[in-house]
Amino acid sequence: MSEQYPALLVVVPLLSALVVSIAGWINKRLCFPIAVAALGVAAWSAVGLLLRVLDEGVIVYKLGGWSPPMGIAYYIDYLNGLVLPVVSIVALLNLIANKKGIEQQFPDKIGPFYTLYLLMVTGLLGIVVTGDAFNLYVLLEIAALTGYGLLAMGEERAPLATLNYLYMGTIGACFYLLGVGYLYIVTGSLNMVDIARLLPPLYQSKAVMAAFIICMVGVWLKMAFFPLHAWLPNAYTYANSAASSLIAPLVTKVMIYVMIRLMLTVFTPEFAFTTLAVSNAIVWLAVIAIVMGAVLALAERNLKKMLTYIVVAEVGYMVGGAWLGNRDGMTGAILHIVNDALMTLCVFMVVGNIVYKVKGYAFEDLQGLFRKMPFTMGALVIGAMSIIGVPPTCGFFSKWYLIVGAISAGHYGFMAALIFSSLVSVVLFFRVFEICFYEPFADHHGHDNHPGGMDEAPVSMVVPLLIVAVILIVVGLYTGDIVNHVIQFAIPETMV
Amino acid sequence: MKIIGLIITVVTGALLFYAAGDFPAWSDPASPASTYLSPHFIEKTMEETSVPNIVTAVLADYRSFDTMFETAVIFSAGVVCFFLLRISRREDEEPETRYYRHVLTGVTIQLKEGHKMPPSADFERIDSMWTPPDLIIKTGCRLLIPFVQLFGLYVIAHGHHSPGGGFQGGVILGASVILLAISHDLRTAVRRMSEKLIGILCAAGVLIYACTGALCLLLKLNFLDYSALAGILHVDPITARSHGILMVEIGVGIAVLATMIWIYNNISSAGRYRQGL
Amino acid sequence: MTDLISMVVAKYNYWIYITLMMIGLYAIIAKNNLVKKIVGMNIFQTAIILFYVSIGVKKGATIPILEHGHGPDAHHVVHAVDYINPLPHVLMLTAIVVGVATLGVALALAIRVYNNYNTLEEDEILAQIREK
Amino acid sequence: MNMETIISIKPLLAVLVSLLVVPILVLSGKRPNVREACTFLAAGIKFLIVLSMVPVILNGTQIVYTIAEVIPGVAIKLRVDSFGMLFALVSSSLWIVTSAYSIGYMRKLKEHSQTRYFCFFALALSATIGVAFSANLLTLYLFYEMLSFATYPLVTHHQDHEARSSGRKYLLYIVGTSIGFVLPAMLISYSLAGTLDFSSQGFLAGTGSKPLIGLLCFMFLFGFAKAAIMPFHSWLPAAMVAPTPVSALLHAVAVVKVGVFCVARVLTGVFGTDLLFSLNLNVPIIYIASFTIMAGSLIALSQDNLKRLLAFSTIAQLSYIVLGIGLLSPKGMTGGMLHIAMHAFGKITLFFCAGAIFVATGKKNISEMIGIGRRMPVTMAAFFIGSLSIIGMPPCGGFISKWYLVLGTLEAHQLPILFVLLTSSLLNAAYFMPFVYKAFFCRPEDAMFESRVQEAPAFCVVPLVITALISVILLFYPQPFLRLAKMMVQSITGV
Repeated sequence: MSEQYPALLVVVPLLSALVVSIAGWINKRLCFPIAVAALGVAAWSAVGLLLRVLDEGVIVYKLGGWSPPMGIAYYIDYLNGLVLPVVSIVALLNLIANKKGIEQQFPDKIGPFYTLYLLMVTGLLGIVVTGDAFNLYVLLEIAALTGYGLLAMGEERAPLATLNYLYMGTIGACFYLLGVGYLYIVTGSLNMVDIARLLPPLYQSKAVMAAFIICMVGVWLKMAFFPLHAWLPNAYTYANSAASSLIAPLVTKVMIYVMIRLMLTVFTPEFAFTTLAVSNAIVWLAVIAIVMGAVLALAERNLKKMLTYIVVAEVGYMVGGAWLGNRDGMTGAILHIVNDALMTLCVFMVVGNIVYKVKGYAFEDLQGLFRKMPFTMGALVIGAMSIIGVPPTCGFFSKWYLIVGAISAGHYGFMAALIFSSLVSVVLFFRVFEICFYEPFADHHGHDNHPGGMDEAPVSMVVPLLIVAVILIVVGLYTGDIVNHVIQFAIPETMV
Repeated sequence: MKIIGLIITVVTGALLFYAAGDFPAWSDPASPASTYLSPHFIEKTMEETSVPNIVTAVLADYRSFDTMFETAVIFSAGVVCFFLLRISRREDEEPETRYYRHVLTGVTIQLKEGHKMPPSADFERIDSMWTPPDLIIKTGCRLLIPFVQLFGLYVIAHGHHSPGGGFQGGVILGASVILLAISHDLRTAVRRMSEKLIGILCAAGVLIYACTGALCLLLKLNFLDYSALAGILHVDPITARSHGILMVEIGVGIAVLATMIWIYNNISSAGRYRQGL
Repeated sequence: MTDLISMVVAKYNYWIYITLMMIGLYAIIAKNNLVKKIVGMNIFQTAIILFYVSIGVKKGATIPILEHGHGPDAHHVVHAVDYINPLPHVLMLTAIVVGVATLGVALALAIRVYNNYNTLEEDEILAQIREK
Repeated sequence: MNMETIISIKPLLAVLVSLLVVPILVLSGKRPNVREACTFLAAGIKFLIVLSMVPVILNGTQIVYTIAEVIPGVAIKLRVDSFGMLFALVSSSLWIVTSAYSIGYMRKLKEHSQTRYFCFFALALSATIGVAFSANLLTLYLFYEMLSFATYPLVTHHQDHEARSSGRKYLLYIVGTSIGFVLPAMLISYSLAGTLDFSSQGFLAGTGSKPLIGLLCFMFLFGFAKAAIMPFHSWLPAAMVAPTPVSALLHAVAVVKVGVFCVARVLTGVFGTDLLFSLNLNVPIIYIASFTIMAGSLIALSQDNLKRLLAFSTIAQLSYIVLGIGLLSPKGMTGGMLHIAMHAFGKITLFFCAGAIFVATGKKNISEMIGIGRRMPVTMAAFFIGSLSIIGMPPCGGFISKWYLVLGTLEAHQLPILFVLLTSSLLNAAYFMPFVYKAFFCRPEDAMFESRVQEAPAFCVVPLVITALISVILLFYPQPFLRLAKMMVQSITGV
């Protein structure tokens, strides 16, 4: 069975999406268990794959039995072996946590919602696992289209925000497609490994450089890398919480993965960092992304929107780290894919719980939440610590690698930006904590005058959230193992 | 915004023009794209899959995994349109007055305050803004639709040997039902193909595709390796590939057919499923 | 000079697709009407499809459907030079489908936007949002 | 110098005890007696674990335990050496006393959210012991930050406007400096040396350029703002809005001592005395510390609020410790380390007294306390002993540490510093003695209290008597603190 994990990983969510869609017309109650079971199988396969990769090295799975480059093949190596479990586990936990929220918000459209959710996960997993450049585009579009659908169901402004996302996302995907076309026209192949084999003699070609740049711009558009980020905050803020807490942690991170995949596998690091003399400029762009993300977040008086700007800043972390051009920076970027997915999930799930109970996420709505929802807020504290970068939460360690990478690259601007963003995060989160902790102010201080007891979200929402919070710390403590056994091998040895 | 747009456009265009300098000339038989993979497809397809239409073979066999997701893309577009637009009966505020038209005589009855007409074949529900469909168009389309559908089926079935296949045929089939909705009204079309049926067909089409692949997996070969079907179909593995392609093409046809109609229904009526356009 | 002209002529497919694509890109960025943007987006996608399909063209070759594919002489030797490259066509079949799907979703979103604001002009919508 | 090491889980247990008790405290929140019993139990166990390691350490052995290898070459790792043991012993023993005091104080004042209070107190203690036992800079930073965040809810316990603004200041100084200075300094050190493990001669020697090392030194010195070295001191007076037990244990012992402990650790374990000496970095450190000592004492003179006065006194006293380390002479360093213990017992007594007065009378300002010695003789007697210890007069422990500091200045040939020390002692006397005098010996008509004896609850009074007594005892039996400090100095300087 285990040799079929690569297929199961993607096919089971797809099949279940179809079955759920049919079940939605027949008996709505079947949808949730099917979805959970499917994502459970996917998570199981993902973990199984990672273990196999650790055991045997790169796994190749030929779809349709055709050898690449004729057919499409999956390549699972250390890089996507690490990202796959993250994607599937994040999706699974978020699904479980949001059951009640989904039923509350879309009583009539449960079937389509789960269908889209599962298709989205299929798309994301497929993007990560595939070894074919064009197949990646198709999966990108699946993830994107379902994402538009999920995001647009929210508040009044959601459709417009999503439509803007759609324009930008389509341009991004088309740019990627165009870049693949350029690579195809000069190499005649679509398979990533095959392209990588054919490319080196062509590195001086204008077409190859253009292909790389176009692909990068496309991917940056999709990951909301500053200054191409404008679509993200509104699209994520006004969406329903189940969708935003799936999409915010995963989509940007998966696109970072695609960027790193292109840089490391399809092209070579030497080409990205040396032949194209743009890496310094991109790191400076990342610095601006981090600073602007932090500053724009400061300007928000709205928890969810603030978090979306933090997502923008975090994208800057990873792009900057990847483009520092050394091993530590790349390690930090890859590690941050994992960590940022988890911590973004954590904080967005918290928002989901708050929205479920309080029906709002503006700062005024948050008063007294430490008393009302202590567990949810506890998770928010841990998530915030991770985003700030306090050990032993995982966010600290990826920041560690990023900063060490910046130091060894001599890029002190990037280091300063990371520190600045940590400091701003402290302000951002403690501003929220202050509101939740102090307000509403009592007339006279002290002495048991804070009325109102606990009003926590349902257990089914709190337990997954707490699991995520614990994972944040556990992953932090196991950083050494992750780096030594996985990420170290994901980066080509030529990179120092 | 216009100036920014212009700048971005010019910069991007300049980059693309610059890069195009290194491209092979148009229709150059020696370009990498024409010499690397394509000779294999052209020369080997027949013996490997026994399908003369190379596009079909590459689409549904060599790169069948792409195509499965392509179908899934279409399916998800259908679901998204439904998810975004469809207004459920509970949320839909019914107009206070309803209009019913006697089909034979054309007499219109107005019922107030949510009264309903008992179901009857003689009367049809109409919206307040109703224009009678043109008799010639109505009749013409009625005559045309069966032939359109027949052609659609032909395109699906003959995809192995001539241009065509599931997508093309599915679109033609879908268009026939949409034609009905345009020439009559949406209610008529929905009566012929209910929403539930369409929804299930949509998923079922993709399911046929994915299950064909999963069947290969159960038969101990890789996903979508149709040669695994040889045992069940009692043919040699190469013919099994050809049959496998047909199976998935049928699935694609069904999915595309249903999704086209589904998208049309939702968009044309903004999710209310009344008269439509 | 003749080099340049011959290059321009030899690669005219690229110039056409780039021009079309830039028209689309400009429309997406600069147009005010949401549906016009959608149209721009479609032009953009179509330009790429054109680009891909033009890759597949081969001088002196025909469409990639084997002649005598069945019948008595089904197994004669096939020469690659006789048929155009099938792969771009396959890819673009996918891209067309994706384009249609995106168009559908975009229109559905536009309808939702119209329901909310009763207009599709972006500046009017933004004005309405600011008023609230 | 090669020290014998043994691997044992004890240091981890010492850290974890107060962490693991938190869920129990939460669950028993409805039954205060059970809750407080658990706190006591945890405090007792913690103290016993720490105590059980003392003989091993006195034998010259180190205890090591690695929790997780998080970054190649850098682990989250605990190591108990004599200096860490000294600090751990002080803070774990005082936690027991403070727990008792907290019960009296919190119950008498009917404070809200007592469960939260005890939970975060336990967390803060975990972090303190963690800092004491850190084997490398990363572990130190981890527990340092944990302590910063764990004490925030304690400082802002009252949840009113004043608490909020103080809390802001607290975070701004403590977290702002640690992220802004310590984190980059730590990472630069890591890139320079490739390790973060403390060693007796530091690990930075010979790695970076002189200006860079100097820069790092000051980033660490000011980055550990818990040490309240001017100009990063003003969080400490602001943090006095906290309930008094918090001020007593955290802002006289745990938190601030963590700050100076970190400074001392970094100066000796990261830079090493030789490096500091060769780059002449000790001179600016000494003068910054001296300035803080003088300025802190002078500002304390003008304070009326008793807790604020104590806060400024703390600021001054903390710099004694930094000064002692900065002297780089064996005696001076011994004095500095010893002052961690001596000042702790003296200052906690003073804070307990201030709290007891507030509990019994509701008064916070010195000007309202004339004649209080007649009302609360035991408390004020303890206050007198505590202030003697701070001034550095016999018969209190403070005398020993000051004595060593004075010897240290002579040893290091820093005569101006000797002058600073002596002046500062005079200033200490100047702000404590008038208050003590007025409390006992004011004219009857000036007294603001009836002469009827009315002390605070026993839970408040007994702890302060105990700490006062320990202060006295420490003069005569300064072991094991003196021995531990000397061992540490010996391992650093070889003398």
